[in-house]
Amino acid sequence: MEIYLYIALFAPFVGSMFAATLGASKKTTIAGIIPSLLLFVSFVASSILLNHILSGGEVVHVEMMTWMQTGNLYIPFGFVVDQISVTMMMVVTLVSTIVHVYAIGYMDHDKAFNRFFAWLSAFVFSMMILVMSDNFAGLFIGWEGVGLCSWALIGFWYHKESATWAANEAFIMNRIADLGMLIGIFLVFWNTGTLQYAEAFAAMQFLDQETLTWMGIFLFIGAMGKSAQFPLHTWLADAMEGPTPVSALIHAATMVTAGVYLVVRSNELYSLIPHVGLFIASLGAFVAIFAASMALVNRDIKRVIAYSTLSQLGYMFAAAGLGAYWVALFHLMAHAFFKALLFLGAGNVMHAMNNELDPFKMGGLGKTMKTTMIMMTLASVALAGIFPLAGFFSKDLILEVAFVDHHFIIYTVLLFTAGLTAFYSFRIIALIFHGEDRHTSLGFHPHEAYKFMLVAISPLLILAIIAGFTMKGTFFEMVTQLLPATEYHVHSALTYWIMTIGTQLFVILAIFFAYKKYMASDIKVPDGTSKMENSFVYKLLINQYYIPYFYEEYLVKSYRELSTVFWKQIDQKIVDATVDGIAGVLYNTGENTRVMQSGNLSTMLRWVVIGLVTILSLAVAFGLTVRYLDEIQAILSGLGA
Amino acid sequence: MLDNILSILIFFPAVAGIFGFMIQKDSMRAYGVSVATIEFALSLWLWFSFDSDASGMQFMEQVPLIEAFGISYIVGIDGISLFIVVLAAFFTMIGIASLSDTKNVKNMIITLLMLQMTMVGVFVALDAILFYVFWELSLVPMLYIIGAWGGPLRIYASVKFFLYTFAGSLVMLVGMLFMAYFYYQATGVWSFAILDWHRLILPENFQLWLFLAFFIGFAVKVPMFPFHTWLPYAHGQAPTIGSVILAAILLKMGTYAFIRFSLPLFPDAATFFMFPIAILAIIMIVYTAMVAYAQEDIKQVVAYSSVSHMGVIILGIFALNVEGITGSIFLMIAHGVVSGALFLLVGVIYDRRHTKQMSEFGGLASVMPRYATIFGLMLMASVGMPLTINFVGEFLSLIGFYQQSHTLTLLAGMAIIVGAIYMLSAYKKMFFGEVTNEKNKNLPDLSKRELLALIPLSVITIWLGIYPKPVLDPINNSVESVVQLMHDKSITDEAKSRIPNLVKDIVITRTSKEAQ
Amino acid sequence: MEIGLNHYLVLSTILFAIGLIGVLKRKNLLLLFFATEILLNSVNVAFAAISHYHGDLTGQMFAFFVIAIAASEVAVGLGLLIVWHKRHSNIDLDQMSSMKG
Amino acid sequence: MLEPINISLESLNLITLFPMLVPVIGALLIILIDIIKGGLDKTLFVALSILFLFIDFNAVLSSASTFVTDGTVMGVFDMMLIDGLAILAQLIIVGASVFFLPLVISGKSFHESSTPEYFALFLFMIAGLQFMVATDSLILIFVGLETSSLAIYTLIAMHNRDKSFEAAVKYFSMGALAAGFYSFGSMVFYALTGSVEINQIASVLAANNYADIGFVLVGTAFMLAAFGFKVALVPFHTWAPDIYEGSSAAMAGFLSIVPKIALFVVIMRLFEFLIHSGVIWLEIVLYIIVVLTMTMSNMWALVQTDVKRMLAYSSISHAGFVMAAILIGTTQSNTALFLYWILFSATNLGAFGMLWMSRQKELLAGQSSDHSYEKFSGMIQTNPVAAMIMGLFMLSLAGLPPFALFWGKLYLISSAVTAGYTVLALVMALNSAIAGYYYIKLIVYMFMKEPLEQNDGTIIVGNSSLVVKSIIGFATIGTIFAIFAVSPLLEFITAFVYNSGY
Repeated sequence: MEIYLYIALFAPFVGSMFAATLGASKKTTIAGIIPSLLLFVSFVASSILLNHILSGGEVVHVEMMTWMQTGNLYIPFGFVVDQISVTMMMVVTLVSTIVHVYAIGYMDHDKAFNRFFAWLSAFVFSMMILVMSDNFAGLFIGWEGVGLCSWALIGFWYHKESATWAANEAFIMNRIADLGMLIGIFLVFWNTGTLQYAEAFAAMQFLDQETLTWMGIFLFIGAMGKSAQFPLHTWLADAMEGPTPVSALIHAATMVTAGVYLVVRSNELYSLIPHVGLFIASLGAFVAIFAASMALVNRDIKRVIAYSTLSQLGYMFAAAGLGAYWVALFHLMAHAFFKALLFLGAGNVMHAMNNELDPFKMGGLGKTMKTTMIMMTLASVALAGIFPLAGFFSKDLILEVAFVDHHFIIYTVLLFTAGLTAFYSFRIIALIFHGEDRHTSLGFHPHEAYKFMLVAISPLLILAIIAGFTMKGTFFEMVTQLLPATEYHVHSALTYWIMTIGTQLFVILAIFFAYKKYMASDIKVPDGTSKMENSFVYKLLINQYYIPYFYEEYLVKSYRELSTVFWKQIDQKIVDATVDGIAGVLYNTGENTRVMQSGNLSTMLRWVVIGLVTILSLAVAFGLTVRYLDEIQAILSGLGA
Repeated sequence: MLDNILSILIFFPAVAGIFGFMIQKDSMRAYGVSVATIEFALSLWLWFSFDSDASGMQFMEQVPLIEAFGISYIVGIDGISLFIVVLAAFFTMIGIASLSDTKNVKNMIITLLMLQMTMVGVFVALDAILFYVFWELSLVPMLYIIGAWGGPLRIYASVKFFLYTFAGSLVMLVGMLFMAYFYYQATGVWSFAILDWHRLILPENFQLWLFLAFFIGFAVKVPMFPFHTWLPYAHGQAPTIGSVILAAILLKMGTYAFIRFSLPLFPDAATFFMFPIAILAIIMIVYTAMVAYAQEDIKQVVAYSSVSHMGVIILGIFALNVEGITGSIFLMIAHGVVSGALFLLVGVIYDRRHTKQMSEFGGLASVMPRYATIFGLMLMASVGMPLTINFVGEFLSLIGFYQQSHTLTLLAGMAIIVGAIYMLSAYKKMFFGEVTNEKNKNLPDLSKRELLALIPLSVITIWLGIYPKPVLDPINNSVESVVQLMHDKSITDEAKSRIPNLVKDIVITRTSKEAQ
Repeated sequence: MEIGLNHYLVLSTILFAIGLIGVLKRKNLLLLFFATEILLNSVNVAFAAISHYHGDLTGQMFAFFVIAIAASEVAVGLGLLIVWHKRHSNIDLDQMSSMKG
Repeated sequence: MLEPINISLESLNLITLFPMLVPVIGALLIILIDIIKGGLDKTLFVALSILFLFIDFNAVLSSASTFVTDGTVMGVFDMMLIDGLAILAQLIIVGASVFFLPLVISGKSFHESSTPEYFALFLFMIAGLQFMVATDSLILIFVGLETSSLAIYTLIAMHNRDKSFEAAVKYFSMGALAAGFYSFGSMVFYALTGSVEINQIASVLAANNYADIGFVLVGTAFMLAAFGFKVALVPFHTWAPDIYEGSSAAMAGFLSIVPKIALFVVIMRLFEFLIHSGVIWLEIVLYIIVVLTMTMSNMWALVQTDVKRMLAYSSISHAGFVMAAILIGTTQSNTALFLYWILFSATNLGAFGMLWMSRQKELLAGQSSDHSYEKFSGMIQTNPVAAMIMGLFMLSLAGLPPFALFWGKLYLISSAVTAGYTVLALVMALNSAIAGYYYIKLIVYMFMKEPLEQNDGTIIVGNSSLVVKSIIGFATIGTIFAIFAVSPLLEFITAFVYNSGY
């Protein structure tokens, strides 16, 4: 099995290198095809491994070579394929293969085509390292690797100021979280003496609560960065500056879920510290509704979807925090499918509208882009969690978890969020595809995307539909070999049905409301006049709760100013000035006292005599003191007494 | 031949430099390159014939110079110094190879060869005075390089560099004389041999004072905040080759000296001053990183970033455990490679446009893709991306210090944030965006000669990032012996508890203590 | 009253002081030399007295040497003075300050 | 009535006089030759003087061997005292003179070298200095001192320029004053002890354990003033810069080395017994003076615009260094003093030799002094070798290892450390750092600036000749390879100093 592991791991790397070698030369489709093929190979290998695991084969664990070894620290390049990682591998390889193929079409006209695929495959490689590593250090490698690739891909169109800015923002925000992660790793090492998952978790059983709590918190800080949890969430929306396939792959399906993966991976740690878990859950719930609320009014398709991703991540953390790790993982998988689908669909739309993102400038696209419309609609349905699509099985499960564990606040929040989710998803669906045509007047001539792109993304569609009811059973069987196998069943069947149906009705209601509101032929394009737009809530939401503004104004600016102060004021005016000052004092003393060398003979003679007289007087004084020492002492003692 | 290879390594460049006067001007560059290459080959041979498993000194040579006063010519090498020597040889080679056309190149190359002698000498000297000789001597060529080939402020910069370091090291000299005197009192013979000194156990208050005396000398060289202000001038004014050597090798002398002198000689003082120095190091890391962010001159950014990274090295050294010290030594090499490469890269653009102001550039990524790629690689290495050479060092240094203090490590860890901030924004200013400046429209991409220097560096950056073992192992062995020595020598309980005891068997510890 | 050693010493000290003041005050090179002569000779007085007081000849020997040296100094000094006067036709101290700082 | 005193000749031990007599005879011979046949070339006289100095040197060496066998030798009614210090000092004096004298055979010919008297006086001066160090009788010291001084006044004046005469006059008048101080000081000691021989003074003072310390101090004060003037300690240093500037570079270099070592020996003889017998006052005052001398002269050197004047101040500061050795007063420090001075003479010989080589008859346009910094700017382009050699001497003076002076500094500071003068050691160290600046300044001019347009490189070596070059070459070699000479020197000196009880 090792060989498949290596294939799965390194195929994307080879692809990336191949594309990279062509990076300098001009666009060749081959640079897209080869990596896609290699990714497919990787996908096949992963599936074989999955099969191996499903058929009860033992966990595949290889140690490739030593990375660092000094003192008590020993870090190998070790990789493990167990139930958790194989799930992630499947998700990653599948989605990325699809996205690659899709991107061949999508990036068709971009002259940096080759570079794009180099980075995209590199990202997959890092993601594979992240999920397959058998120790925290390896995880961190992947962790930083995906960060790097996402930086390069967000800023892919580097001539756009906004893109590069967003790229740096993403990188730096992630760095902030990575510090927390690093500290978490240090804690693990100094308390368990190893970074290997197995030994580390085994050793954790015997550690005291406080240490474990700190570990949990710091590791989770790392997770917060990658998964863009509040307050480190702003970068995700800005990351939409990147090409849409990137958004689909990195900022929806895979990278942003790394945080969830980390928590799930460390379930043994977190199940030891339920209070931290509860915090995670609450934060998750908060983020869920917080992000959803921002999605309600936003006028940028991709940002809406990004916010919805954010809110779904909130769901996952809620589940993970409550100890339902397998649920979280399941939702992660399902979400990967339909969210990627949603993004790629949006990509089609953008393509059709030459990168126009404002849904209010679209409308009635359904006529020209039927396939895309169907795909996106179904994806949204799945997202909204309508039976029998994937979302229902994963998302409503989370609601149940919250309910069963008697965290009713979390439950209500999540429930309400479910409504919002449905609303904003179908808001854009309605605005894009239905209602009257608003784009031809603006001179857009939309057209459906290439066939092969549509074909490429169809697997996602299928999965979005069937993933729920087909896979749930087997998935549960598989992962619960590693994860706590807590079944979540509402005790009385009655409450269960009430809950389920209630949720469904509520969601469907929200969908209808959305359609009604935004399919109307006479919806007015927001132009800052309507009463609703001037309402405080709307302003709050459209400005993302003024958080980006706050960051820019109070953190970034002050950092910049402080740096300038440090440089101009402290470093130059104080530290350096002191040094030069000392030198200056010496020099000036020389300059000022050289006048005693007036060159006039009498002065010179005078100096000699002055010297003599000084010494003489000193001598006399000293002699006198010696002679009358006793008297002086007597006097002094008299003074003293 | 092998038994005196170190002396050959030291004096071969010097002799070659003297012959250099006879070489005809046009063939000088070729001569320099070949000499440096031979030297590098020799250093590689040294590495090859170096016994990685031995922790002690190897290839020792000893010739008494002044018996009456205990000064002798002692050289030797262990895992700690080996790689810095190789690095020095390497950088002199590629430095000369990639030397862009300068006025009277002959003097430049001769000076570089002389500088190489002093650099190698510092790292292999095992006699305090010999060490001091090379330490001071290394100032002169650098003074000349900065002062003769530098920018408009070159004379101010060079003199400042010289005097600042000179003053610091004179205090250190007094410290050395004290040390020798204590040794004389203890044993009745004068000796400046470091290995002899290692056996000397001093009372704590002596340790504290001597530590401070040495500290001033080293801190100026490193340079540690607040003694760092000569560095921006030196780098800002120096020609590319000067900055490269300065950042890659000369700065390492200070940190190396900390490990060679301060730690084994004064373990208790080292423990005593651990936290103050750690705080200085953190100031270096964060404060200079912010200053770097404020710079408008790309070279200044790199210069300040060096200070910031040296902070991490210092932190690792004063972790006082194997992980930290090994990490810091590795980081010395890593930082040497990366910052050297960065200065070379800055030099590349400077040769093309004769300005280093970032505002002059922008959008270079589309004009000079190769340049942008290598720069990006080095940038990522410099911000400590895993699988690049820097990460190994930083990770180990920080993880090492974490054992001593959690909070301080948290603060020091901000290095990875602030580092990313200034580096990325600098990269953004230079390479991203539209090409606004007409002069940048058609700049030539990296030339063969430049690639010749940069490709190897890139390879090393990745290779040692993925597979640091061949370098880490020898370092680790030597560091372990140093740490054990410190533990055995230390007299205060504080130090005993802070410095790990590697020999778990208590009996062995006691005997080894008696041995000293 | 009986004149004792101390009187001689006091006298010599006074002479010395006079010489010293002369050295400080004189702007004329020649007079400066005179002052130094006074300086030296004041010491001779003291030497003679002390040697008598101690009753050995060393002091007087010293005195003779001092006289001899003083004489030769005058010779050299006057030589220099004459050359200087030839060149500058003045012997004013304040005139000779071409070197300073 | 006195009965005739009869003393056996061998008890007089006249051999002790031989070393001093050699130069005297030489001087007389030179004058005689000139009388017999005038207008002979300077080279003849140079050669003759050198030969006599060689004989002198060997004489000293033989007395050194006698010292090794049977210790300190007294002679001539115990006037002469041939101990280790005397021998070391004489070796330095004569040895250094051997190298300084031939500098007059330079490319351009100057007034002094054309007159035979110059060489006669030179030899007389040597004799005087030798007398000074080879006795502990205040009288003979006085005689030697004045003999040499009078000779020096004349030698300076013989350079025959306005500045030289001014220098001579200044030096002369101040010297006269110093002579007054000296005699007064010795008078006081004589009054106190009834003797003018230092060891007797010491024993008498010790016998009545410094009853009237006040007068002792007065005497010491006068002595200090007198010697302070001769070795140019602040504030008695004022003559030094002007004299150096006024006299020719060769003579200036000579002045910075030879007379001073003689004085140091005398100071050692007189002061160390005072310090050791617990005259704290002297210790304090010396401490202050030493620190002042080192620091202030450094600061003044910083602001000089003329290299020769800068070197004058630097020599003052070096003298301060060496005085520190006397203040410390241990065997190690006294050894350090001689070591330091030997290495210092090697370096200073070179430095002033270079200045002498660059001497031109009339000032460059826009230059106020002979050896301004500008004159040397861009030397690396015009005459690289000369530039490097000069730079070498500067670095050595700055105490940069491994060049000559560093080892002296090292041993001197170490002696301070060993004797517990920590602060003093630090002051010395930091002063070397300050001094670094003005030595580097010259290097900056030579290596980093563009040459003056009127300077085509011939000026720098305008006054060079084979002799001058070879002497400088010798100094260069000595400066670079000093390290190999230090070890034997150290043993030699230590033996001599230790055996003569210092």
